[in-house]
Amino acid sequence: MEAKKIIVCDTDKCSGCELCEYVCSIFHEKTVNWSKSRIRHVRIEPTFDIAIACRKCEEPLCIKACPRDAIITMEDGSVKVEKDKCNGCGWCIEACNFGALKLDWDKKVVFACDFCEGEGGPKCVEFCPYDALEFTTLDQVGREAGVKAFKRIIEELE
Amino acid sequence: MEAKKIIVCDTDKCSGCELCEYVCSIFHEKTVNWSKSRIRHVRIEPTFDIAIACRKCEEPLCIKACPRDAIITMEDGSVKVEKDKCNGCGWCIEACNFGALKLDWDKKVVFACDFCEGEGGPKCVEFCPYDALEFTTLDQVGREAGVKAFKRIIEELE
Amino acid sequence: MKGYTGKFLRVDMTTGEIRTDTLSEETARKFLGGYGFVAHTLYNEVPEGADPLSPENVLCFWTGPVAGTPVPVSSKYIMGARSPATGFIGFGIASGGPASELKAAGWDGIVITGKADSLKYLYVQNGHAELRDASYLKGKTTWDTEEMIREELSDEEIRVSSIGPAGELLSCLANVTNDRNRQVGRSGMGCVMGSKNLKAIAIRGTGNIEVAHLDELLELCKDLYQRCRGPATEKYRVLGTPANVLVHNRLGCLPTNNFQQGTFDRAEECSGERMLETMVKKVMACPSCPIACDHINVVKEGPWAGAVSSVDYESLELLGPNCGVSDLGAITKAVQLCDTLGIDTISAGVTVSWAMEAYEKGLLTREGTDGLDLRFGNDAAMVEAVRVMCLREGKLGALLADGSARAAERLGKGSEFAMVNKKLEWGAYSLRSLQTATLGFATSVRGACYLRSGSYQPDVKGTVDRYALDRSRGKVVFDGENLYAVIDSMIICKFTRGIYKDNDEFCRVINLVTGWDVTSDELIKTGERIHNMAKLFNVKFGAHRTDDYPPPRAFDEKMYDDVSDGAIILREQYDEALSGYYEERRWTEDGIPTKALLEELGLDVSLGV
Amino acid sequence: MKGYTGKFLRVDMTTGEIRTDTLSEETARKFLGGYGFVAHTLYNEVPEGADPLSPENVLCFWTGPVAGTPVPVSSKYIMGARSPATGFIGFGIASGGPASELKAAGWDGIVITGKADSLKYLYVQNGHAELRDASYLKGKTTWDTEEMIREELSDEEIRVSSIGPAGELLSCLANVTNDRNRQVGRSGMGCVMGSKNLKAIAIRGTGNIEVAHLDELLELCKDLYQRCRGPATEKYRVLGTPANVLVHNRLGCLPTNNFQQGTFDRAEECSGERMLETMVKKVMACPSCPIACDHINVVKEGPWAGAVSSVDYESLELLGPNCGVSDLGAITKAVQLCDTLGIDTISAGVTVSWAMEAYEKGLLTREGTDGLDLRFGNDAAMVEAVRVMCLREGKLGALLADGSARAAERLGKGSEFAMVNKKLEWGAYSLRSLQTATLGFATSVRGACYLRSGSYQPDVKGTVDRYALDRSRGKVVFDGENLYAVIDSMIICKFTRGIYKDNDEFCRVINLVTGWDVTSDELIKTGERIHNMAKLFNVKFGAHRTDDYPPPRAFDEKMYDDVSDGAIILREQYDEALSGYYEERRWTEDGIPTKALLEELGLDVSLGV
Repeated sequence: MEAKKIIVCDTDKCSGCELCEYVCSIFHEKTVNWSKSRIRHVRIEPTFDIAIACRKCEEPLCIKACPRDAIITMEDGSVKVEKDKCNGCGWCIEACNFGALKLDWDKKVVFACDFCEGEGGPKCVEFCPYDALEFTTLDQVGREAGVKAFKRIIEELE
Repeated sequence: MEAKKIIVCDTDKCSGCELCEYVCSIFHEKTVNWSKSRIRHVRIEPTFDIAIACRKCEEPLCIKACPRDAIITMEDGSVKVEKDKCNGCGWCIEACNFGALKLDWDKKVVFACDFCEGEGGPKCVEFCPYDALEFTTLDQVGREAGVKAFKRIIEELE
Repeated sequence: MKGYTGKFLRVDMTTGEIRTDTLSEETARKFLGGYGFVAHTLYNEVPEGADPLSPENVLCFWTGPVAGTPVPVSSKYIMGARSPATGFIGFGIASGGPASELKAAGWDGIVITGKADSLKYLYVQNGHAELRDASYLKGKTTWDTEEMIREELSDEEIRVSSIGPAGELLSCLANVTNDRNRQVGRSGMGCVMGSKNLKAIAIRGTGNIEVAHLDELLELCKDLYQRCRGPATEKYRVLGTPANVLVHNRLGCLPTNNFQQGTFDRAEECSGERMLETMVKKVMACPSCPIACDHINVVKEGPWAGAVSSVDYESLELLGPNCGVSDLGAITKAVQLCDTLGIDTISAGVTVSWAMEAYEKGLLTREGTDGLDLRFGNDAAMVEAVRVMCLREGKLGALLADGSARAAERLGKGSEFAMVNKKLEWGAYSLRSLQTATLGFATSVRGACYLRSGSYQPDVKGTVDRYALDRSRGKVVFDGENLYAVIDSMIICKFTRGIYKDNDEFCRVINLVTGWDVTSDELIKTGERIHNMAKLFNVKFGAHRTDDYPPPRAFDEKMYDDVSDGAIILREQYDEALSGYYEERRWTEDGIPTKALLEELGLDVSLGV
Repeated sequence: MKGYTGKFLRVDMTTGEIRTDTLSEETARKFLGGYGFVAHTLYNEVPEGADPLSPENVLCFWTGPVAGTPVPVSSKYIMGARSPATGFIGFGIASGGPASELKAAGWDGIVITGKADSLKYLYVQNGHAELRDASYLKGKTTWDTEEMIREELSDEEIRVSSIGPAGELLSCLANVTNDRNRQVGRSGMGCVMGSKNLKAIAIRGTGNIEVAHLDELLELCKDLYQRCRGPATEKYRVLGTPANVLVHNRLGCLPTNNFQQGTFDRAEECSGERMLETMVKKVMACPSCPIACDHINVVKEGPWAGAVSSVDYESLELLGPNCGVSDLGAITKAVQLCDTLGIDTISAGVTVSWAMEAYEKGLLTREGTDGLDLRFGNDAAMVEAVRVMCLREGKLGALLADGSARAAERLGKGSEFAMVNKKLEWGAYSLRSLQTATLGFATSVRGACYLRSGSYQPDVKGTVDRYALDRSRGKVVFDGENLYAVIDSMIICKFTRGIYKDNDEFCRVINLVTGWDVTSDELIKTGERIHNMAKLFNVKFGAHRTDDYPPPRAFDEKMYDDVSDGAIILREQYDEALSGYYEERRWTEDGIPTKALLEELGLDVSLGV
């Protein structure tokens, strides 16, 4: 089985521009509406920014916490909310460690990132002006972090 | 010159009982009034407690920040606020990294810890029911931290 | 007068008028403080027949003589009013900052009547008190309310006692929270606050606390602090009250599945030991406490990750084993919901367990639960049931919001397994395998209460036959009640009761603080007076012998677990023990104090017989 | 209509009435948005002679067509009103969430009149708007206000534009803050909010933003985002605007000691380079911005440790070198005081530098400074002066609270070195060594403004002789003003002006958003119309040629630093250049638009001559 790819955010590079949210809504909703973005920017004052989407957890807590079995896992590891079962009670949103689920203000149901299925990769990653987002495996992220740490040590030794 | 001794707080042991504040006020003010304690308990919700008094900084920021030269250094490294010069503007309180200065609500002047001068050591340390406070040198604190860390490693290796 | 400020606030929510009234030394010495002052105030000031939710009900907030002093765990206050849950005397005691702050602000207590026309909070600071607009706090949790008031007034040291949304929605289970984790829990004091449109009481004092003999008191306290670090309080310090889970499970008195059983097969999973290992991030203390029993759980993983609450035995047991739930994460989350949205965990747990039993028995359908599979042991359903109960949300929320007795009334069935006395939910001690406790709980003036006499102690220690009752148990309850009335009036923490050598030492503390010369005999007589004062309030509101019985399950169903299999209370034995208690109290067979007794205690004899 | 919602809110603070009004497509095309709408609204709606602090003054909040779209740095809004500082047109543009949120909530703008009888805030959410009680926010900083409103309404995504205590205290320097670090800074819009008892505007929208050609727009934007990462914006991205400190110091045009000198001997210590190395914790972006220029300083050590603020060139320069101060910690702290207590950093810096000069010249005594040793270079005194100015505290605070022009009036001396035009403090560009800039600043409709035409650019680039003036400079200012009027009406960030190939590309953005067919000629004509509309407002309130002059120091004192030693503006040259500018504008010698011009621009000709 292929390793799961998720959207990771380099918080040093993320400036909080929220263009990922604009772009996500344009591709999914055919209009500009950042409140319906599948990726969520969070700013923690004074100096921290991150953009978060579904992490494809091995054992998704959103599924465990849903009292009505309205969330299912897809083949690629993402989750899908079955709109007819969901009544918007919000336990899944609270259970998710990443704030990756959102409530649709109009339809009163929850939705989640589908990684721009069929588009050849997430649009938020493609558009991010800061190259802060990457669509990659956690394994790869770990490897890159290792390389980064190594480079830092080399630099300090020089 | 003797090494400066300060009051250090073990935050694992400090439970936030504030008895140090009660006791300090009894010894300094001859009544119970924790708002006039020279040591200050701070709780950061949900699970952090610390009690802080003057740290006898090498270059006290309170002195630098005072626009009226109302704070002087004593021989033991503690600071003393000259009540006639102080007008309670509060820059010293803001400048102190430790929140170790306080404003007297009645007299509108600032006061600081005198380490129970002449009492054979700070009373807050003597009374702390949790043994969370110690009157010691920073050097000694560092040494103890080292011993603690070593013990933890030994325990984990066993 | 030392120890006391000799002043209290009178607040009329209707007119907004606030004034200072005098506390006489005579009243102080006769009723001591706390519980005594509540009983005295309510008996004298709540008009006959006044509805608990009407402006006529009187809500009082009292400290005792030791609040604000260095006496161990002395920063405690009590709130009292006619209870919307029981219709009788209602009150609850909480530790924390508001007590000592009020004293430092210049008052011993606050007596509140009337009803504001919009949501307000009372701000008390150094000789000044005002009602402030609280519309921005509407619907806020207790934790947010504390923080938001501190932020509004730019003073991090303000202590706040507040209600959550449940109190605003007039839940009979609504409690009052201060310092995040301390509650005036039982008998619906939060509901009375809500009925007066009073969201919170915010207090800040920087004045001196005057005691009679400060040096001697401090010397004694230093000694008491040492004793607080000794064996008498070890249980509270290390495992905290959840140590009881395994102890009670072994004794077959751990209420399980709505008190049907006395053992729980997954008790290990939710034991105090397991909790300490996997959940407890820190053990914290209330102001002036050298013990520290407050075990703060922080859930690290699972669907309730991030949940934070202080979990003690009663909460853990009743939301846990009594609902068939063993997941400490779910329990921690449920406690947090109760604390922040503002209902009592004990009543919450017993109400959910009642609903689970009704669901399993088919009295409550899946439609009635808004789709929740409310079987015993379903932890996600337990948590969701607590949430909707707090917010009166949906059908289930509306059914359960005022507790199990009223839920059974609304459903028209299931009252036989509503585990209540005087409509208040039972504490986490099984009925049939702790029969002295059952007598003590059922005779409690505020209903189903484990805190009025410690009547479970001889059962658990084995100094009596806990599977049977006899006339002699009356005295056990009587003695406990009188001493506890003193402790609750001083007010000091019951967890410190073991550090005092004898009653003389209680007197010494009181005398060093007040400058009086109280003796042990006077002290116990004071306890008896206070308890009778509370009882008279209940008599004034129609209390009879029938109000002093446990729920039907005690007599009608045998237990069926391994340890206590077959245990049941024989009705004749209970009748006998109850009569024994009344006799000890010098009350009639209907539980009414005699005129002779009242005269001897210096109380109003008009209600005696 | 696309791009616009076609609707705006009208709020009457006096009656509390809120209603929706229609924005016609004709007005939209004629005035574009932002600055254009402010000029149009104020000219038509502020009654003749209306005092800036009276209920009759009109406070407007406008977005432009691109707000809420993915156009780079398009989430910008403008606030406008008759300025209490200048008496003429007042306005300020800020980036940040309120702009796009308002559009998503369903409105293009808000027009506010009247005065509430107690402190309120306006809450706008998805088609709903209401005035809410803000008494709990009284005296709060802008940062606290944002957080407290979000907490009250339990919605972290609410964007807030608010005033600090200075606005409540009606300081002429009071600004409006949103998203902590973005300000509607100049000309006292916070003072007008304060005068209406309006503490904040809180906005939350979740609706769709409709544009005419979404796919094409996104394609263009993708390209623009790339260009935003290229050389045209490198300065803003790396060092941020503080890069100017060393550049200007080298050019001898870094205002020092209240504009006396053009170089600062400790410029290195407070350079952009030093700031990046020692102070900047993070560079952040506004919503929809692919550049990120917001350099957030966090002071790590020293007496101002813990201070946090976003420091740009103007703030740094005027609170720094212009006060003789080089300590970046003190400057960061002073900026934070201005941002949180709510005054404009530019006016703050120039006012303190005025006070320092007055103190050094003996016009202001130590008694008058409440004991502060207010010499140039005393960083602790600079910080304390800013604080008391914000809070009108003590003698010094009362003197300085409304800026340097009014301080000189109050003192009865020192007006000759009050560095103002139209009573508004000068930006951080020296007068005598950047003479085109001086013409542009002094003719600015809102007073002393570097943002209306970018007139400092030819001086700094060296395309003109910056130590002299001539008639031709009028066209430089004229061209800059017309283009900037468009940019400020769209509204997009001026830092993106370099990424557009030409004016046609501005038109392309406008047309893709609106579905129109605007050409470059129409666009520049629109800019000219908007600028004249603003000028007409000033004429209505008594503007004359005399209002378009720099402060006396420009003509009366020579500079004395190494680079620009001896520089001075010759009055005859200035007169000539000013006449050149009026001529280019087709205004009279007194600076009044001609009827012919107004007719050609489609404006009300009644004020023309």
